[in-house]
Amino acid sequence: MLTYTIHRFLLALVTIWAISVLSFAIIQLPPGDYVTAYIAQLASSGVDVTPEFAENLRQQYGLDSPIWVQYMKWMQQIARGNFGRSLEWQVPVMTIIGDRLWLTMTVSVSAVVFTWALALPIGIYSAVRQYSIADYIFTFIGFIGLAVPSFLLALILMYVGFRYFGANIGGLFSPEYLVADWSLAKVWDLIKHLPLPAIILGTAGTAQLIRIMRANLLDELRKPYVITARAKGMSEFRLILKYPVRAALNPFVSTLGYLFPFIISGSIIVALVLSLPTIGPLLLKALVAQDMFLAGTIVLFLGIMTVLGTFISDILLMWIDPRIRFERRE
Amino acid sequence: MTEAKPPAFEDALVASAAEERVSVATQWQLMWWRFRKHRLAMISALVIAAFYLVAIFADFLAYADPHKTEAFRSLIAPQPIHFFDEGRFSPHVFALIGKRDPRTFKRVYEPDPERKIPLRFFAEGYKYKFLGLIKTNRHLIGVEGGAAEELIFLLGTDQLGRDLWSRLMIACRLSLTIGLAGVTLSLVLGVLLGGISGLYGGAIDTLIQRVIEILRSIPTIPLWMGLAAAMPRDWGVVQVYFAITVILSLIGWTDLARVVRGRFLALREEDFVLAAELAGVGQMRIIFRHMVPSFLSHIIAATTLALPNMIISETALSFLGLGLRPPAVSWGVLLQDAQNIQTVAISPWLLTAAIPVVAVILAFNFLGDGLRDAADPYG
Amino acid sequence: MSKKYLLILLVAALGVFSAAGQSDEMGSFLVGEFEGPTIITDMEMMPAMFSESPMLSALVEAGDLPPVEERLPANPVVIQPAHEIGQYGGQWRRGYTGPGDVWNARRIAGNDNLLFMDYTLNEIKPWVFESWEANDDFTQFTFKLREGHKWSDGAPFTSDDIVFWFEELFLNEEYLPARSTFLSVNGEFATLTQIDELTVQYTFSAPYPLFLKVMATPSSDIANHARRGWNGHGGYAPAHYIKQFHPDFADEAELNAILAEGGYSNWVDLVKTKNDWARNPDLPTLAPWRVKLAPADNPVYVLERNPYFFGVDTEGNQLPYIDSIVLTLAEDLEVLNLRAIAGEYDMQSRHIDLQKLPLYLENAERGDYTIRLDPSDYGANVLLFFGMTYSADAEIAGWLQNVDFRRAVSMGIDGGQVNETFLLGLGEARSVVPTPANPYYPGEEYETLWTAFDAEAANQLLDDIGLSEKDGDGFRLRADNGQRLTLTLTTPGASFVPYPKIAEMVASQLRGIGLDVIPEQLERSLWQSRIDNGEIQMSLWDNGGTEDVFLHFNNTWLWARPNYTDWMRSGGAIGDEPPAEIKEAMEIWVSGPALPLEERIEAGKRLWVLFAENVWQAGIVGNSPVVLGTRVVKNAMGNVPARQLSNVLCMTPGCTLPETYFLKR
Amino acid sequence: MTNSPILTVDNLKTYFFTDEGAVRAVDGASFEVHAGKTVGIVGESGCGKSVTALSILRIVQRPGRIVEGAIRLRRADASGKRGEVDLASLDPEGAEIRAIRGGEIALVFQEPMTSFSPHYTIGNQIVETIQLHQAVGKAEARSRTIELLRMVGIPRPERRIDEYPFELSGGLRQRVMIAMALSCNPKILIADEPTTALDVTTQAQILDLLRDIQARTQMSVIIITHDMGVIAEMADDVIVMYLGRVVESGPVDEIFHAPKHPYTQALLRSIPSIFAEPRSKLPTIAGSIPHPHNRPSGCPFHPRCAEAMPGLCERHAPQLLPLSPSQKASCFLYHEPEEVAPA
Repeated sequence: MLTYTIHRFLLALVTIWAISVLSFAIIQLPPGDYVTAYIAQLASSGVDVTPEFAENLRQQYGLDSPIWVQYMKWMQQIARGNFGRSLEWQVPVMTIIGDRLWLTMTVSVSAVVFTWALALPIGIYSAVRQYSIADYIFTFIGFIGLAVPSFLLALILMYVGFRYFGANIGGLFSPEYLVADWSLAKVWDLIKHLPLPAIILGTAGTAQLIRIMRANLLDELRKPYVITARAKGMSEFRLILKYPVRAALNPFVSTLGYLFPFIISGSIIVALVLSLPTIGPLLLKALVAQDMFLAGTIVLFLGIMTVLGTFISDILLMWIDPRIRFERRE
Repeated sequence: MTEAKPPAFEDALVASAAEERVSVATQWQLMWWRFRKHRLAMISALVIAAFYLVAIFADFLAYADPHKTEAFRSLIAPQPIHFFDEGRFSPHVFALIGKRDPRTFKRVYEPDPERKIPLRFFAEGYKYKFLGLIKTNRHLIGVEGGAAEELIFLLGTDQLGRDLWSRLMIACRLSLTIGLAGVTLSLVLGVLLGGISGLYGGAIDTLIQRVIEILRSIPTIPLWMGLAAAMPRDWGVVQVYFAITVILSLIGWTDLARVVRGRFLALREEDFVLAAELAGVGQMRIIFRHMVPSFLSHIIAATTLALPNMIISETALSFLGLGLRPPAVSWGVLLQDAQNIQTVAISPWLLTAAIPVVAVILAFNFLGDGLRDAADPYG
Repeated sequence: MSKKYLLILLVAALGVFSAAGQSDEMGSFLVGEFEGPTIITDMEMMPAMFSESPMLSALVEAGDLPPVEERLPANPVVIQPAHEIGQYGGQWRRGYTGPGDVWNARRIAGNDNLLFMDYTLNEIKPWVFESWEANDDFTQFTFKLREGHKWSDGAPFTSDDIVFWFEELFLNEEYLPARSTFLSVNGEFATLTQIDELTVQYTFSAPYPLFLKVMATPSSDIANHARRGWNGHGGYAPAHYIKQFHPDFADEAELNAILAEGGYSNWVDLVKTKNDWARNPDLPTLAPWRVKLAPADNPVYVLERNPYFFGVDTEGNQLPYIDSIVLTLAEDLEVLNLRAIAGEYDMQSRHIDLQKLPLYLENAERGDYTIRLDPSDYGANVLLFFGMTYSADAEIAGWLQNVDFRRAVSMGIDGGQVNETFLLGLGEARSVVPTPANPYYPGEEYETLWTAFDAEAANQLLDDIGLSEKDGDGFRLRADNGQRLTLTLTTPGASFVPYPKIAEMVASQLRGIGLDVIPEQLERSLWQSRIDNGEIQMSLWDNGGTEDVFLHFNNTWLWARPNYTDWMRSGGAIGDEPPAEIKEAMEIWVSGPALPLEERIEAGKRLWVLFAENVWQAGIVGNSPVVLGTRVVKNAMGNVPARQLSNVLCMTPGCTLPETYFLKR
Repeated sequence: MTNSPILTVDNLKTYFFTDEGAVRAVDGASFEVHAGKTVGIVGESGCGKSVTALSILRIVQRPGRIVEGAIRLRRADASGKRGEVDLASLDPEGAEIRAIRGGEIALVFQEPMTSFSPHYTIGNQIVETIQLHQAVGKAEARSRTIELLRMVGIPRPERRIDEYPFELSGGLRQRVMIAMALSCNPKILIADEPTTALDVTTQAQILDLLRDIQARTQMSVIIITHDMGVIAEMADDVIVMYLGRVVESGPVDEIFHAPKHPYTQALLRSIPSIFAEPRSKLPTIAGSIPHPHNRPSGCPFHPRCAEAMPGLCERHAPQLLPLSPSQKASCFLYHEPEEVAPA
């Protein structure tokens, strides 16, 4: 198991390196650079831009050297624990990401909790009562979330919230808590703002999970150990939760690794519409502005998280499934 | 799995009945029998077929030129159709008189009860090529002696005064077809690379698995933005979008590849493959005659489930300004037009563009579920 | 204000739509009286006693701040607010869209010009400079600073700060490889002489009558530290602060440590970053507000009053009235607008979408705000420009360079339709020449020259120049290969004006004259790089900033980028020599700043005549509030002018002096 | 035979309602189980023997359902008074039947590979059973489990108890299964094909174990199998089923030595015998089990029956009637149709 872990770890390092090269290359793909983007933006906000400025700026940011030189510089900085400075925000990249990272986590986790809270019971019910009317109805509801474009849903819910409930518009905090220090009241304020993004983000993934849960559980329900358990005299409810549901959870755990990066890139649109201070909109804006160190670092982070996530979910899988544990032990 | 026959049914004679029919039925007949039982999937198949028919006959079903703008027809609400005129069946609408309200700045339209516009079937309208071949100007509905686009507004008009019904019809064409090539390519790659990975194992397997992991670690949005900007300048919007879907299919094959690899690994151990090998059957023949058919059904289901993803991506990318853009007319483009608060508050009929999207995505998903249930030999 | 502000809805009877009787003055009820604060120069009116915000009094009492008399210069600038003496305190809430939107703050809170252009943009007033003097031939300009003027950290502001900027930053080749030409005439840069601690003198090699206006323009490169320090310009800089980052003054080892720690590419990067008022809370400033929380690591962007600001009202109250400005981040413009509709912003026109006007009006009472429209007074809010240096497709390049082709396209566009659809009928179809109020207004005939919608005339023109052949769908054919002539109309996304949607309508209209035009929406920076590379056939933009055509470079010459503008700015060293009529226009533009006022006005008129006749830009619609002209003003906000110029040169609302706004209790 | 049966199955009908119609998996089965005795149910696969077992425990899953009949279990009620309960009339998810499942009637069945959940240790799964039916603590249940494992012949049970099912061989797993079934001292043990999946030596060991335990605990056993050899070895009474019906029943000796029903006779002929002539073809029963939706009219066996009487067997359904005090058969060879009624 130790060799297995070391092996996995080394492979992960190679993967992360490949991701760093790829991410840098992808960001350099569009023609122009940060200065072009910056000038375009200045021009559209009515600032007079002369060609001289462009030259000044390129030299200032060192954008006149070849891409591979810029990459090597970036890598050297990273080796020293410095992910570079955001060209657009004018501060170290980590300062910007750090703040948004945990808010992103909070939103993602609440979306996942919502998704699971909805998908697991529906999935279990649909499998146990396969082809019943309720199975059809619940599955249908679950799938509606998948089918309705989330950006439209977000906008409509936000407008309805404003018009009929006087809710705050977008964001994760009420204006009065934006600059406030952390307190119970601020946490409560955050919690009050979480359901809308969680529901909108969560509904999109619910159908997929219902489907997986239902299919897995249908498989498991046919297995003889269920009959054994039934013949023991266990109540149906307890039995299903203890045996087949436990087994059907395996695939959930194995996809856990991809969940976080998936939610971040999948949530860009919703985060934009709802104006959430998360990583998604930051990435999108950094890409538009060709703010390469910021965009590069975020992409690299997502990559590392995926690799780590996969690693963690593999270990979790070993933890929850004794069969895998025994295979790996050998 | 193979030994886990459903014991509850084992003696219920059902299995034996199935076995008897299996002996005479082909795999496809079997699938069809199972599929027919899935009522929701059957309905969904019909819905999808209907959508593709709309796509084929879009110009015929539309009655107004989808690109013709007119400021003085901006944001007309859906217009009620009156089917009876003095007790006689005679579908008609009333002509509208419009102006901008000087206090609210909304455009307001009043029906003119004096002017009835009778609707006609197979009326003349704007010119187009039927099925891209035959020049005609016949449309399903229209008006006599006037331009339909100036008179009928079944689902209302958008800000630029274009008829929403007609645009929705035309949008089916792009939205339902643009991703097909990408999906196909993804499938081919997924089966091929997954197959190679599963069949040969060893270094090739490790390499392909690593590539899959890297590809899955890269968020698609930067990739999409980079590619969109790097496309040749003289390509049109549709060409660029098409090219990107094809390129993205180069990274979209990973899910299927994993499944195929798993199946290959399992099948390698199966008796019938061993038997074929012992019988001296060539490797390619084993793969394509024996192994691939055994999970073909899974691939079909995967395809059906990939298609709605392609439609969702199209709308989402249009929102980010990365998908199809005007002058292309697609569901994503129409939804993007509706993605603002004044639409939600003042002209909500533009949101109807979401209805076909929801309908077709649901239909594809239920169809996919039905197919998979039907394909699963143990289902 | 004349009839140009009477906004007329064009009503056309079309199909079954009959024109109902409508008000002739649609929208006029939302346009207020033009007004603004006054800068008092009469020494008689100088207040004898000064007072300050309670927020500062507390600091003074605690001994953290010297009393107000010591903080103000001997002769502070005295301002008569637009309506009344205001009340101290409060937060001005606004919305912004991210780090790219720092101009949001620079515009409202960055009034630290050397001289000041009043709200009419016609009169030069003292500001940082207490007085000025020019010699008779406009080659030498002497400026006097205020005695006892202090930076926001309390350090004295003297002529040293101007000389330091000029010699150590502006003239440093490494720091500014390309300098603003506004401090030059005929290609020769000025010299700066330090007369004494409070006096400096600029000397030019040739007459430069426009120079005083340059020094007073809020958008000027060389006269605004808060707005222009970030790019190396600014006109002055806090020498005592910047020196610690400048290699000629700082200790090398310390400097290297700072560079390495902050991840700066070089000292130039470091100084430009540190000299950015909008992002660096530590930077000393003369502006009414300074940054307290930078946008980077905070969910809000906060500006706080400068306790040393040098302006007072007529009763001696130190300005600004409002203690702080809080900008909350909206990742998306729909959110920003919805927050404005909900009444969450106190005063804002930036990012406010004219197309949502019905929604704004509907919610005005609930949100407790008033909507004000500020129609612009430059020529075109939406115009179509032709890529005059486009060359990729010789046939298309040929047509773009054909003046009759451009005139036909211009006449084939129905600006009235664009006005009704996108500007809610609040603008008017017109050419690119400025409005009658502008000194360079060339005459009424040019307002519609080659612009009035006339499909018949346009078709005739196209037929006459050799584009008479058409295909089965009615589209004109190329002369070289008989294929359909297909043109691209490229627009940038994410602007204040919905250009991509307008392009759809324009393309649809141009089909009416047999032109196959494909609208193409590009991401903004891609659009910019296409312009920079001369790859644009046709595009849409506005003419903001051309109120004084000699002061604004970007929008005036977009159509000539890059080869012709390179040629112009390098004096013919690089780029391509343009044809005669373009050369004439460029020569006028280059020489204009050196001309005395009367001649300059004649030259400006001639320039616009050339623009109107040659249709390098085809005007579509103008005189509307579509660009930054829809204002949401909370009813509790005082001293906000009912009507202001919506203008880049004014840095709107900069020249209406937001430091005099206040929140009523 | 003197005391009344502990379990009486009377005219049990369990149907499966599918889209194509009802499948009569058990169609009027009747038999009795006596205390301390072993009943063997035999028949080809698909004859309804497993469904009968599931019906007794009331764990037939949808779309299956008991439509008629009674399953009477003789037991002590809450006050200790002897009485009877009709299992067929209980709520299948109710507390009463759950107390009986695993408690009074236990099940061992054919899939030792998959009858345990791979996610829990065997100990966990047995302890759970004990705690379901008896109010004992965890430690107590655990030591009882170790005892049980030792009793069924698991070596080093203290260690094995913490192992996962997939760590055990098939034979050991079936022993664990039996241990689990015995954990609550059931009165009746239903063993559904307990040895089918095992190799021959292990089979014999398991059967020995079952017999041994029965001798010690005096419980009743219902053994379900298609293997006449197992029946001969284990059963006291035999019930032969065909297409959901009991076609013959009686003491094991009578069934083996004097089978009455042609189906029973055919079944017995198909047993390989060491006395049979070498290299002779094993006799088989002609034809195959009919499709459940095409149940033959009259006697369901008549299409395959060598002695079918045309005009009678395909038109009338025979009744299970006694031929001797202990033996019953359902065949017109032994009794006339009572009245001419269409089947």
